[in-house]
Amino acid sequence: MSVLLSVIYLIATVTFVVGLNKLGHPETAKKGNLIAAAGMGLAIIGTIFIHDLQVPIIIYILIGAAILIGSIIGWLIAVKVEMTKMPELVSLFNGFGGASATLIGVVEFSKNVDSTMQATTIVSGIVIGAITFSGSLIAWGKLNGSLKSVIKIPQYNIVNNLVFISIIALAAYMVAIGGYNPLFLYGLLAGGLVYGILFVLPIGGADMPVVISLLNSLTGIAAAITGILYDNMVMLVGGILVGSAGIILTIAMCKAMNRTLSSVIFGSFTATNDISGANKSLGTIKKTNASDAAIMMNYASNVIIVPGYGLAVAQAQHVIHELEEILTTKGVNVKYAIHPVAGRMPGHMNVLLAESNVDYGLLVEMDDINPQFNNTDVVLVVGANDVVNPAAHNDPASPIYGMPILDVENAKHIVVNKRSMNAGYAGIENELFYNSKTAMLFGDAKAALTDLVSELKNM
Amino acid sequence: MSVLLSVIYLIATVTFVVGLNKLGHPETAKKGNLIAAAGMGLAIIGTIFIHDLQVPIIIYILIGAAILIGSIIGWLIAVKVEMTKMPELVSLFNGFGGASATLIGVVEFSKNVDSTMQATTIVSGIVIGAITFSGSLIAWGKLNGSLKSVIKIPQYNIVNNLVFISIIALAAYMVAIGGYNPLFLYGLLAGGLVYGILFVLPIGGADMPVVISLLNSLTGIAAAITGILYDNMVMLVGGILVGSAGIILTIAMCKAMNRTLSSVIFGSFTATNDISGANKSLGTIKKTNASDAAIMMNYASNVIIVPGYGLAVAQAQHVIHELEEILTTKGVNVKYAIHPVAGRMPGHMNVLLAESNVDYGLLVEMDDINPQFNNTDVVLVVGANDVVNPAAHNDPASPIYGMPILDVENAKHIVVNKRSMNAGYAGIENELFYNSKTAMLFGDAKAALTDLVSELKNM
Amino acid sequence: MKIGILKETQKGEKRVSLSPNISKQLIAKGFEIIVEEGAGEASSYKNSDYKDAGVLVEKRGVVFKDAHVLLKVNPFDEEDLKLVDKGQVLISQLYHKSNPKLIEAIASKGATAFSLDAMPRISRAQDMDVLSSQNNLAGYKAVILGAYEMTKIFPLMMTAAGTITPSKVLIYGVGVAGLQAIATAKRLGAVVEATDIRTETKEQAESLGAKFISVDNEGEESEGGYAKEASDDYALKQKEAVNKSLFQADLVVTTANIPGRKAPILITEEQVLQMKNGAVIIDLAAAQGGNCEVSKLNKTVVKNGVKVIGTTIAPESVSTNASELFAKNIYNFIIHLTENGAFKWDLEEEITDETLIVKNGKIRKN
Amino acid sequence: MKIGILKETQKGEKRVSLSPNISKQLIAKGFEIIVEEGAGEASSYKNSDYKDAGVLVEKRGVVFKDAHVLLKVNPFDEEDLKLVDKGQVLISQLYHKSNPKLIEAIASKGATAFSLDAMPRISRAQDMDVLSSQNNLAGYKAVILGAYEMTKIFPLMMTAAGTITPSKVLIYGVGVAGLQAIATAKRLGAVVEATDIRTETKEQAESLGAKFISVDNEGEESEGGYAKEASDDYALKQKEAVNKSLFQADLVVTTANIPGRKAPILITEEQVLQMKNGAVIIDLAAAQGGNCEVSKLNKTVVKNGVKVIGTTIAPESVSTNASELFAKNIYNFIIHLTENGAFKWDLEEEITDETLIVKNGKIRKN
Amino acid sequence: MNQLIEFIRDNIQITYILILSIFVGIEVIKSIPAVLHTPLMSGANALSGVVIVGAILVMLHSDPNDYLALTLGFLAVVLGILNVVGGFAVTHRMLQMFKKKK
Amino acid sequence: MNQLIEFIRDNIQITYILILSIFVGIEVIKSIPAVLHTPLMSGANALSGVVIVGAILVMLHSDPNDYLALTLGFLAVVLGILNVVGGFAVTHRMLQMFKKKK
Ligand SMILES: NC(=O)c1ccc[n+]([C@@H]2O[C@H](COP(=O)([O-])OP(=O)(O)OC[C@H]3O[C@@H](n4cnc5c(N)ncnc54)[C@H](OP(=O)(O)O)[C@@H]3O)[C@@H](O)[C@H]2O)c1
Ligand SMILES: NC(=O)c1ccc[n+]([C@@H]2O[C@H](COP(=O)([O-])OP(=O)(O)OC[C@H]3O[C@@H](n4cnc5c(N)ncnc54)[C@H](OP(=O)(O)O)[C@@H]3O)[C@@H](O)[C@H]2O)c1
Ligand SMILES: NC(=O)c1ccc[n+]([C@@H]2O[C@H](COP(=O)([O-])OP(=O)(O)OC[C@H]3O[C@@H](n4cnc5c(N)ncnc54)[C@H](O)[C@@H]3O)[C@@H](O)[C@H]2O)c1
Ligand SMILES: NC(=O)c1ccc[n+]([C@@H]2O[C@H](COP(=O)([O-])OP(=O)(O)OC[C@H]3O[C@@H](n4cnc5c(N)ncnc54)[C@H](O)[C@@H]3O)[C@@H](O)[C@H]2O)c1
Repeated sequence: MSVLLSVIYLIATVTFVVGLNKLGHPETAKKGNLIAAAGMGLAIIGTIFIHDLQVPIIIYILIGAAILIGSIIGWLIAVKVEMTKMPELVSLFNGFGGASATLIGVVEFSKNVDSTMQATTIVSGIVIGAITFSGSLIAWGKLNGSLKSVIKIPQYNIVNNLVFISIIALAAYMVAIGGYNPLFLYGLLAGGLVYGILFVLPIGGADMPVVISLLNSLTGIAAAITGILYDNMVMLVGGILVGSAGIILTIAMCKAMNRTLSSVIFGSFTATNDISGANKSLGTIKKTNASDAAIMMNYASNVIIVPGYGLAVAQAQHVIHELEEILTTKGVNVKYAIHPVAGRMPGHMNVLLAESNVDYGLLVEMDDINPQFNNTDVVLVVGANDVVNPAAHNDPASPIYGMPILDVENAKHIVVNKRSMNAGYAGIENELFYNSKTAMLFGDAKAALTDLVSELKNM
Repeated sequence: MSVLLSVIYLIATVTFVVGLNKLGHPETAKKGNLIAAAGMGLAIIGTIFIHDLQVPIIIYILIGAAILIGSIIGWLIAVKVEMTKMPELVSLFNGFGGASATLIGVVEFSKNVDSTMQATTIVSGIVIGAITFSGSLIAWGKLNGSLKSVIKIPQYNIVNNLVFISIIALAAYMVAIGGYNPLFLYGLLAGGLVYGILFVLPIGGADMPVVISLLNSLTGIAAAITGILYDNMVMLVGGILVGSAGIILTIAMCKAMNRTLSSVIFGSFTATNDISGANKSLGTIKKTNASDAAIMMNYASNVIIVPGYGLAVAQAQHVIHELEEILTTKGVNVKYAIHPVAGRMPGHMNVLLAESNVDYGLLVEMDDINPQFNNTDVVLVVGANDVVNPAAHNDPASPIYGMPILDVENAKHIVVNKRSMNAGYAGIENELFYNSKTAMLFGDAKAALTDLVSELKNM
Repeated sequence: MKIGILKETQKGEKRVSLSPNISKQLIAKGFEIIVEEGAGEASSYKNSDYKDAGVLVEKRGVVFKDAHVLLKVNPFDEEDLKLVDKGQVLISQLYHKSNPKLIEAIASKGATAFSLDAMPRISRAQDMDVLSSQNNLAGYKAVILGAYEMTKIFPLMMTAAGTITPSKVLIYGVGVAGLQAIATAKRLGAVVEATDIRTETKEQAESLGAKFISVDNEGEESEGGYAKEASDDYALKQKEAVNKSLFQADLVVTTANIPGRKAPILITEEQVLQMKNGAVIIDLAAAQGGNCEVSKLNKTVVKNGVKVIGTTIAPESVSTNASELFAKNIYNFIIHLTENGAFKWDLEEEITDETLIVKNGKIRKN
Repeated sequence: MKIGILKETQKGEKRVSLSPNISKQLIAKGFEIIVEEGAGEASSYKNSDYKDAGVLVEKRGVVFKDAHVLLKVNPFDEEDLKLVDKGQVLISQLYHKSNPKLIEAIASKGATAFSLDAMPRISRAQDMDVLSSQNNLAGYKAVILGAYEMTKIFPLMMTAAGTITPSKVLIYGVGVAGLQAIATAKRLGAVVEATDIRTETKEQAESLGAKFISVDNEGEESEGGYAKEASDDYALKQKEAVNKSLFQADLVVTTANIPGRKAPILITEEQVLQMKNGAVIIDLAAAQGGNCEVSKLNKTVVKNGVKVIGTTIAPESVSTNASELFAKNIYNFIIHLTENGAFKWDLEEEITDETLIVKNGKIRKN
Repeated sequence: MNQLIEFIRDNIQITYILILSIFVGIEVIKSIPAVLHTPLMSGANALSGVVIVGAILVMLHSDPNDYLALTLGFLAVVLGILNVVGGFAVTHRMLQMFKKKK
Repeated sequence: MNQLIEFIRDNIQITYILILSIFVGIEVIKSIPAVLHTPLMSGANALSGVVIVGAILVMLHSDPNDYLALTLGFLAVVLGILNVVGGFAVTHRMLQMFKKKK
């Protein structure tokens, strides 16, 4: 391999590390992505042009065509698709990567099986690539809705394990005998594809991001294996990076969802962790965590805080003031919306917020703040319920019908902090929590706000 | 190299990484040190016994003797020396490591100069090792007081640069001509030693830890270079780890001291950053930072907070309550010592702390708390001055002589937060700040306490 | 529709049922308003303020004659009723459960009467709920009155001349007034304890920083937000649980009421005799008979060094704010009862149904 | 050495110079104590409390005859002096600068007198400083009194019946009383502003959450912690700076004093006339002539809807705490002046020097 | 086991590279905020497209007459580059939401 | 420059190992609390004693009659092991202060 190419690969590897590193911080993430992309481009161009092979022009044309076609399609899909469809897209692309690895393996298997080592790499590349490919497609289908229900396969566990064992056995046998045998090859391929499907099919849609991350990690490993095959450093290191980072990321995502990796993978067989009081008929609720909520507010221009009785119960008045202060220092425009009957006595919120020295000027009455929700980026509802319940507008049968409420629904995003899905004073459901703009930040107000503050401090 | 040795080296390398990683967190640091030490032992034993050389028994005996002697001396020094002498010890040991690298180079230079590559590694190993050795010894001398004053060399910059250029030139020449030439060798050695001395001599004693860290990083690089020479992975990777981690650490230390690396190295030529109001004749003050103070309190059993007028000025009553709460949840026993005239009006501290809902039961009057300082691990004085001024006991000429004060001097550690060395209401110096048990945490009380709280949260 | 504001006649009363500011808002909605001369004086509203708002200022007789709707803060009395005519609509606090005679008198006049204190305790009625708005102020002022009467200060102070321990405040009844009393005493730095028959008030009291004294409660349920009468057994248990705090208290504020009944006796004379020398009791339930056995309405009784002040005067003493809030309640109530400036009562609707006590001479509730 | 506690004779005064508790501590140090019958009653100390502490309870004449040291809170008056003998030591607040006649009378008796209000404002004297300890309570009670007298409440409240804006409180003089007044008003939720001639008080006021109104100050220096008399120029500038706040204020508390002189007039009648209807002024400097032109000591003057209350009664109204603190101050002072139960005065020492006004009939200070 | 030992002997440096890469991957990702999980996953996904290099190598090494290899290789390149380009582009779009205000 | 290229060509894997190690070193240390600066420095110092391996190799490869080499090697081993043992021991002692209570 020419020195130039080596250096290029080295540089690409470094960009991968630096890029991933920068992707881990909101401020630098975009730059990180660009850096890694640049490195990748360099590696591709280098691979095509720097070598000492005699390559007929037609091959160059084919490569060029393939790259052109793939780039244009990839670009178009990525740019056109709606923001909400992003995760499924990632899954799709990931599947393509896996497929690519499999195809490489298939081609190489017919040519290059000189050593056990090579056979091992090729065979495992094919299997892993195939699993990723079919698994990713299933995940994609689940996310975009084409595969709606959780499909239960009878005797799933046994079938699953049988397929897995067969694959391993077949692969081992192929490595052992060494030679090229198309039958075995396609059998292996099919086995991988089936296993990928079996693996993802029983996992619920909400857990898909975790699965995608895991499959992504697998693609990385497939790439690394191919790298070993070609003794190609950039593939090796790049693939391993993605592989190990992907595993850690998967675990982090599970943690953020308060689950374990095994409960995700075998989740469909264990009990689901319902939130007490959640009402299925009103739709689903979206949970969030302190870190996400903090980032949302950090990048907002206008934030309105809606305190309610829960703030008093949690005695979180000091922390909420701290939150307001830190947001203000970050250039966010923060106000408190005080509903006249928030809390349990007239002026309850005033007493509370005066105690923590919140500037009186930041407390805005309902009638004055309601028109302002329209251009508010984030509303943070803390321990309030009835005073933001749209039933007061919509539901004549409700005991609060006719009561004026804070129109938080008009804001761009709504974060609601409370401990559970339990009702407030009036004892009624609140549709707001099921609103697609709403994210629930469960937990005691004091603890949740404290987390928010420390997340914000670290940004 | 035998596979076993390779695996051993690999394991050792992994222990180094894991060990360093764990050293970065208070909870795991001890474990990390032990892991790394175990890996090192493994590598040493492996090196001695696993090889296919024919080694006369005498050599084994010599090696054994050397290791025994070194181990015993090293152990004794490390265990005997007082806690306060630790940093200088680190410097001394570091110097030994550098010397070892130099000696290896010297031996090898006479034997193995086959290629430019080898010559380069050997020569740079010698130079770097020599610089580390002499530099570390100077640092050691400065820290243990044998080298008291900052020594000014006339035309320092020119001399320094001249020596540096000569070394580079000589080294390059030696690599170019290739052969063994004792004159050049010892010239080089001498050059390195002189440069090490020149490098460290003008730097002030307070900055020594940074210098040691830097020299430490250099030793790592010397080890790595030796590793390249022997194509020895554990030396290479281990050395580079120390080298890169050392540089980052050096920069982190500079940051923690609010300085830049260059201002440390060239510091003696620039103005010193005095703290306004500090009185040299009373001795020196010791600065600390939020992170250190937080760890101190985290691991304390009894903490007493002494609030004063500065707490009111900074309006830090809410944060101090948060600090108290977080310490309490960590199992620390926290109380407030309220001096009768703290603040500017009778009951000033009471008003302040009641606002943030501090439990009345935690506020202890002077007469009741004074006997308790004896078994207090850390006293945190926040914006108080006169009420903890020992002049009230010692100095009949002082305007506060005869006033009862809080006897914080009896506690094991004292952390004082204020913005500067300026006096309090009575306008007089406070010896307490110059007490050897006292560490000053400079800054506005609100900011400083907020930092403390977030450090504690991350523990 | 013409709305008449009457001057209050009860002794000590400083409030007025409608402020110039709110009158103006009603006029903007198409109502006409007449005010009796001098009605706003004690709340620092001058006749000229009303005039500026577009209100007619008239003699008492004229108001009674011209207005369709007559507003008062306190119940209409005999003098008032003499001037009331058939078809007129009276709005005020009537306390109809404890005032059957008054209700009959109104009915015999063939008039219509809404009682503001009968307002249901539901969220959407809160902006018409005068009990809430007035009791809230009462809770605040009761503590201020207590602090004024005491010979101790509230907060803890560690000073060069020694430490002053914080005053201990005990609140009976954690309703609207009780909660505000807790908040106010707590703000001033006192150590506050509270008790109530309704168990759900524990969390509420604690949310304001008070310690709640729980009394074993078997079956003493609340009804629609109000307390029921307590059993003797409960009363006994309550004394046991509270006595320790009571005998240490520097200030006691009692606010316990049971709608439509005499207020429960929560502190007996015997208990008062065991209290601290210099302690003060503010009995806000005095008008309903008092929560303390020895209290007398509008009097200060001193028993064994303990000052017992029976009062309702508290909200009146913050007449400026009290009148503003009362007026806003009335405004919301009138808007609720009318459509385009004319009455339109939906008797199926809870608020109208509950507050309409006498309709065209027929008694609906008692 | 025998110490005599006299009953206060000034009207409205409820304090006593030594409490049973502190008397006991002095007795433990070897002093003998006699108390005039009923001296502690208004502070809720009974004669029996004193007896239990080991104090002799005697008739007035006996106390004067037997005691070496005579204690009072307020200055000795003519009646008292008749009974004073040569060689007796009088300790109380004498206000010697404004009471030259009294001082001469004491001197003519050949007695010795310490004035507690002459205590130097140094840190180590703080535990004997009665001005500090009493003014502190006065600041608290002045705000409570103000809150009691107002027809508005202090805190901001956003309720279903409308929003109550927070009261605006303005404090003149940010000394001990002023600071405590700020703290108390702030605690209750008011918006507080303050002003003082001494520029160093800005930070102090702000440390309690008040907004400070700075007045351009050229050369109005303070002396030993006390303010000097202000120039006319300063007074003018002050009015300009403060008027806007004054005319919006709901409660004004004035505490400005210049030791040994008449209190400065800070609010003229003309200014009062421009204040808000319903506003209240509490003039704590009334005894020194008052900071408000219209205030009269111990009277409530109403001017154009503004209540002006001239008082010094504030600390006395919290007599329990006030007496405790005063007693502790006296205790510390006596300990300072004695060694092993006998007087030992070091005239070089600042505290003794400053407070010893008359020594054996010779006037040392005026 | 034997094979592993063999592999290590033959590829000791590769083994170091493997292990160090794993460490780098782990360390780089440690403690990132949850909002970045998805973009990061997407970015990592784009990086896993590095397999395209292998696909190109397949093409470069193919006999121009081996149509099967060429076709598969062609497909592999298309799929690989889709992963790369699409992956980076999607990541970029996701990260648009982290624009700093003002 | 040429030599660097030459080195890279001959030692491409070593170069990767170098660079990856640097990254690991950096990442591992990032954002540690300041109290740990000194123990960490001390720990790193002990690790830099890995040079002892070289010293041992010198001895092992020495001709038993090459006294100079033996002496120097001997010294190098003594100094190296001093660094290692002393370094770890000092670090250990420094870390004693982080004992968790109860
Ligand atoms: N202001 C007055 O004068 C007054 C008087 C009486 C009644 N009310 C009524 O009270 C209601 C007030 O509305 P609101 O929105 O303020 O309160 P709300 O409707 O009672 O809702 C409060 C919410 O806070 C949550 N919460 C409780 N403790 C919490 C904690 N520690 N941390 C986080 N969340 C906590 C509860 O949900 P989780 O249990 O899931 O955490 C609850 O849903 C109205 O219906 C009003 O009519 C008002
Ligand atoms: N309690 C009373 O009634 C009363 C009345 C009048 C006078 N005094 C006198 O006041 C003194 C009280 O003692 P003390 O110890 O409470 O106060 P102090 O002696 O006045 O000391 C306060 C210290 O706080 C520091 N500080 C100020 N602002 C700060 C901020 N924002 N953040 C952090 N530190 C800040 C200042 O140092 P930097 O400037 O370096 O930050 C100052 O040295 C006594 O001398 C007492 O006699 C008391
Ligand atoms: N949802 C709304 O719109 C709304 C409006 C106003 C009030 N409320 C609620 O209605 C409830 C009653 O309020 P209120 O202040 O008018 O009540 P109230 O004046 O009738 O009684 C005051 C308190 O005394 C308590 N009490 C009665 N008997 C007692 C006894 N024997 N011992 C101890 N305590 C006793 C009651 O439980 C009540 O808390 C409160 O919880 C209040 O929050 C709700
Ligand atoms: N260090 C100590 O031991 C100690 C003890 C007690 C008091 N002090 C200090 O002494 C100072 C005086 O306390 P005080 O309360 O007894 O003072 P004071 O009662 O004599 O006067 C009250 C305040 O009025 C102010 N004032 C006077 N003339 C004024 C004018 N024309 N306009 C505006 N303000 C005017 C004064 O500056 C003072 O702040 C305070 O700062 C206090 O903290 C110190």
